[in-house]
Amino acid sequence: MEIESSAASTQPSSSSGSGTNGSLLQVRGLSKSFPAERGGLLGRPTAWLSAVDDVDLDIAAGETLALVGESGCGKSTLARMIMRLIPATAGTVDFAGLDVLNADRQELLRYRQQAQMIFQDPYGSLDPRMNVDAIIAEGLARQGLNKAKRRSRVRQLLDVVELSADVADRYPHEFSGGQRQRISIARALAVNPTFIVADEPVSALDVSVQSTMLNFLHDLQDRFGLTYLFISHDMSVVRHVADRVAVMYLGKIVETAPVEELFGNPLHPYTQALLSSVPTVSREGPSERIVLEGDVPSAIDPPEACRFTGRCFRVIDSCRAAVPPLEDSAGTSHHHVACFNYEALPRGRSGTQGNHS
Amino acid sequence: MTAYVLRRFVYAIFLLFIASLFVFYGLRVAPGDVTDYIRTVTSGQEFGETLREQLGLNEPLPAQYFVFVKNYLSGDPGNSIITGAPITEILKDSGVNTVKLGASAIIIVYLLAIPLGLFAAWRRNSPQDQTIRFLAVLGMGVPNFFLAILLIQLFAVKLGWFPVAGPGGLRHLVLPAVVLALESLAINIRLMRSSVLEEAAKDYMRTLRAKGLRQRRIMWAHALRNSLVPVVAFAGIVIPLILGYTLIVEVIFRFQGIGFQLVESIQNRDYALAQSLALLFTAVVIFSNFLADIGHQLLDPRVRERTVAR
Amino acid sequence: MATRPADVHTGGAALAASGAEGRLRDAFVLLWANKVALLGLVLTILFLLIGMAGIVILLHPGLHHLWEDQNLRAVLVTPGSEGHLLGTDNFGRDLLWRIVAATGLSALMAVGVTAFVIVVGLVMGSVAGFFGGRADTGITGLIDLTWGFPLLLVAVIFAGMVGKGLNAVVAAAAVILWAGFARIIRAQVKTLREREFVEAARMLGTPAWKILVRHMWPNVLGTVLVMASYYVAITIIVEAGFSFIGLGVQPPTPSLGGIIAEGRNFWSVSIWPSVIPGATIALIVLGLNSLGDGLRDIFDPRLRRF
Amino acid sequence: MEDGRTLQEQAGPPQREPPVSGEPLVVESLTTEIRRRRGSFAAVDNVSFSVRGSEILGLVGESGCGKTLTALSIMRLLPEAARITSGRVLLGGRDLRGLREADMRGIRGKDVAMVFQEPMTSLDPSFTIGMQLIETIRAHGAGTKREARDRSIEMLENVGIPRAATRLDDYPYQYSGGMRQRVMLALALLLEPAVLIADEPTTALDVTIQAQILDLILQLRDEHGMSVILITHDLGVVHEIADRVAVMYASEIVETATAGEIFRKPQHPYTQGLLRSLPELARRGTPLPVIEGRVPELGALPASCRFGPRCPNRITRCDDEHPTLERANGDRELRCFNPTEFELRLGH
Repeated sequence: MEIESSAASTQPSSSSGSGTNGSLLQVRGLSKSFPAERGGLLGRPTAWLSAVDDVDLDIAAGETLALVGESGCGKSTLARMIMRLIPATAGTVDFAGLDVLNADRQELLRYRQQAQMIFQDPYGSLDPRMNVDAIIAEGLARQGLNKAKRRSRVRQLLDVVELSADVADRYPHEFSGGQRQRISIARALAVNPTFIVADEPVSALDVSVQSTMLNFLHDLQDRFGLTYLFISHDMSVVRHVADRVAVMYLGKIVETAPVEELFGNPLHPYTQALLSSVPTVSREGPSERIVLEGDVPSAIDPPEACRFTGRCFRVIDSCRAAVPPLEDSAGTSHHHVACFNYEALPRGRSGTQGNHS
Repeated sequence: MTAYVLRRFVYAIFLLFIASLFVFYGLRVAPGDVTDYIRTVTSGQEFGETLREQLGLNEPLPAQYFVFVKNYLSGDPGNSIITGAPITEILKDSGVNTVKLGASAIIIVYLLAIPLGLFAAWRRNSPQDQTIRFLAVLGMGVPNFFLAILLIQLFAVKLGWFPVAGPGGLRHLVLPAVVLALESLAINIRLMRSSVLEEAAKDYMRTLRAKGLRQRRIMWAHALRNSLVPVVAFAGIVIPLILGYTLIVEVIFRFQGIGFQLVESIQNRDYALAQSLALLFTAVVIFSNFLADIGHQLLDPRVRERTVAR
Repeated sequence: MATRPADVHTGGAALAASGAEGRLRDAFVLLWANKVALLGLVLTILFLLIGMAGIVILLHPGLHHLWEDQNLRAVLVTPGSEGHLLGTDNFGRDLLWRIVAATGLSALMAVGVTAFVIVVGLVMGSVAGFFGGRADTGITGLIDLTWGFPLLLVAVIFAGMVGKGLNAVVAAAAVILWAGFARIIRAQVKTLREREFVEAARMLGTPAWKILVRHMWPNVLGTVLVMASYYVAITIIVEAGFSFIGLGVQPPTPSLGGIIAEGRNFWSVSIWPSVIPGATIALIVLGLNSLGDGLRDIFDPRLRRF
Repeated sequence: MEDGRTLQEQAGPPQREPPVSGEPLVVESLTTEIRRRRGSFAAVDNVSFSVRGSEILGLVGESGCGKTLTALSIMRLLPEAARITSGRVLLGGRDLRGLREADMRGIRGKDVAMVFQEPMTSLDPSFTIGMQLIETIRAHGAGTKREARDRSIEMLENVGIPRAATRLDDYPYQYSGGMRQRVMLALALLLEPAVLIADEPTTALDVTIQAQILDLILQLRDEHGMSVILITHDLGVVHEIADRVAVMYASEIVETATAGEIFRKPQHPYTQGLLRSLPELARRGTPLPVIEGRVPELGALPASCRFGPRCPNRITRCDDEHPTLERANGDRELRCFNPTEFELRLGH
């Protein structure tokens, strides 16, 4: 826990300066397991899927924390627990002093005025039987606006997301993926949130639409001073938007660092492999890839020790004996690795080499 | 898998218990027991009382239920009050008859529905397909008792090919089995057809074509195998449907199965017999549902995938 | 059910139909294009109109003479005879009016039972699927208990319990059919619950009941319409069969099954008293099924009868 | 692997000179139309390209640009609503369009094979992996049951399935996504086709698994010497393994060149825009460059240049005429009236 409080003081984002003391969101020991298999006469669970295991996370006001990992690593489950869409098995979530997981109805409603979520699937995130006006107005329901005021607020929100006001009475199926994402964003913005969880918000979009959307999300952050938890599997997107990055593997956070530090000097073997696996247009040839052996194992009854042992190229005995804690890497207080045997890559082998400042 | 079968079996026993409670209390507490009926026939108050005594109808209900179950399990549920025939005999004879009839109908259904549905899907929108579909819609629309009297008039009365009614050999079985099968046959043809078409639209079908397989092999090996899964799953609905209709069809054909006997005994308020028949009928239903369930599990290689929740 | 982006764009073809996702108005356009379903709709409307007339003449004592009056000098008259468009039965009662009255009885019973089944099934299924947990366990247990049993068997046992008549079959239909419908709704609500637009609504603090009413129910409306047309058909067939074997509606009250059964005894003289009501049932059921099939093709091709 | 089994392999390293064995697959002016309620549209419009011996050709474009339909046209596996209306598909000099269905069937899976995007659903769930491999060999009459089985095991080992002899009897659900895509590759290569069409073979996979599959494709190409058409929207993937690249936009090819040329000196404004909008190339903290506007609808394509309305280089001629695909310098083909030199800045 102590380690994490130091992480909390990691420098906040450049875009919007909020205090360095304490973070907006603090996650401690958050875990979730699902019954994975049922058996016996009564159909009791006989195996558990440990989707998220003992995760600590801090997000400072105004920053963008990117949570990256491959499919099934638990990043969406983590986000949904933070938003209290699904109950957590263990742990706490603290949002600006509010104990989110134990909040009562009123507190929860207040939390949801401040924290909102944007989803991946632009087709599933809008009710097909509601028109745009009704979709956006749903977020206004609790603000006690009269009809005329609500209408003008919807128009205003449509303007914010750069859609024309006359789309208000149209239905979701009449829009493209990018436009639908804008409508979901307008719905989320309706309650004037300060914190937004964006769960793979651009991964269903084409490259050219994706860049427009990323720019747009960045503008919103500037305009409204938003804090983002940005979930993605796309390393190049993360590199462009994030201030800090947390890498997840099979339900655990294995490494966190400021974005340049993480891309420039990845320490965890998994992060190293992940970065080197990303196909890029800027690296010469595939020769530098670290190709991991084997498949991502299932999170059903995972090993008690390090979860990466099965695929790791730097495994030592202690990896099979205990869970490596997420600790400061040598010399820095803001780069944490959960590995007993990490080693920096030689210069020039560190993943993508973009022209980042 | 074994655990699953066991679990289903225990559940089936539990269902049977609930059903027996329902059947017992339902038909015992029913307004007017058999003594009322006999009283109206014989008009003897005293006789009625003795009869009640004899039949144990004055005992408290839980005790009566206990006796009922004990008699049933020991293989001696008593005699029919109306005819005096031992109930075990009636159960045995009618049970065999109904199982014969039901099994014939089920065989007709699947023997015809699977190839016809597959054929209709294969030749989608051809005249043959349209004919099959039209007949299927018709088969679902015409009530089977109406169909029964039409068939009796045509094949039994006019043409004399089959007997009009009664239990007996294979010839007696033909008309009732066909009538019983027809609606389920229609449903299953449609189900099979849509199931094949659903399979045909799946990604792996494109792989099969890209491999250079013949259309015939794709349909009769791959599409058939996969579209059977929902059809077998649906057996859990079709079998109770067929069994339920034996109640009507057996009455029309005076085919002395469980259905016929049950309707008779209810008409006669012969509740001891009715209870036993209803319970036997329920047991047959529960058991066939159990079989259909297991069959479905066996057919689908992805069974274990589904028991893993995720 | 959600069309994933990848599917929509495959090969630029965008061949995937928008299916259930469109607006209700689109559904009617699609229905209009499906001629068989349209015929089903017409037959169904006709059935409901005749049914309403039938209910009037059944309930209004002053009109009972239409279907009650015997005329022993004109028994088993063939259809098309003067004064009797569909002929008469063995008591010389007018078949047309008897069938209208019987259709009224069928319609009243079937629509009533269906309405009950749909409401109970919708509520139970929604509660089980939406809230999960103990409510789900309880309701699912109740569903499993009832839904595998043949409707007719239960009706016959009920007839033993409460006596012959419409009550037994109505009660049996109510007890059995809701479970099948609740099963379907439960599954759909469970799927809908996982949909992101429902999560978004929860995020916005929309109360549970409002999510059910605003987001769930409009999205299962198609299923409700499809299954309702099937259930009306099933109930009509079962009631007719039940009355046919003498356990249902008792004479002299006219019922379609009863008329067929009576007419059957005089088949050698005239086939019409049983053929006409038989054909009536067939037409009603055909109409309802075709309508249901058409609606199913529009809303959810995966729904099945029952 | 062991011997120099093919001419192509001896022909040299991946940076290839003019191919030795000619062009196994040539597509000439291929047009495929889709019937919709409001009429027919060319979803593949006058598309021409060729694949050289043991070359990997990347066919890139955004969703809906017609790249998958191009592949399905070559295989003649089009959905019902689509139909090839003109053009030729020459496989080893033979026009596939003119073949009877029975003959085409003999070619699919034997001379040209295809791998699809969704490994989870592309195998029949009710048949074992072995049955699905063996039936392919048997369908082409290429061996007895025994031989087919041995060949299948060999091929599974070849694509990196451990314990292939036992795993042959497993069902698809017992394989992970990455493993299934390996099986798909084994299936495609069983009969040593001259051309392999891979349609988004790694899109559904995680990056670490994607890296494995891309390596496998490269390895198999080197071993078997087949030509590969790799269809993808991911420029990174193309850059990693393709030798040449064809870029599609709104049903047509707009630019073709060697991979080096495309990524270092793209000339078509669309190619340039696509590359520039990649987040990995953008400067942090600055907005990503975007291509303004939207892809035109199939039914509403401009008669002039299809990219014209979105193009920063537009000149008056672009509004009046439809540009044709012309051979430009060297190995490049280009559909543009006003190409500009553009050098992608890498590193810094």
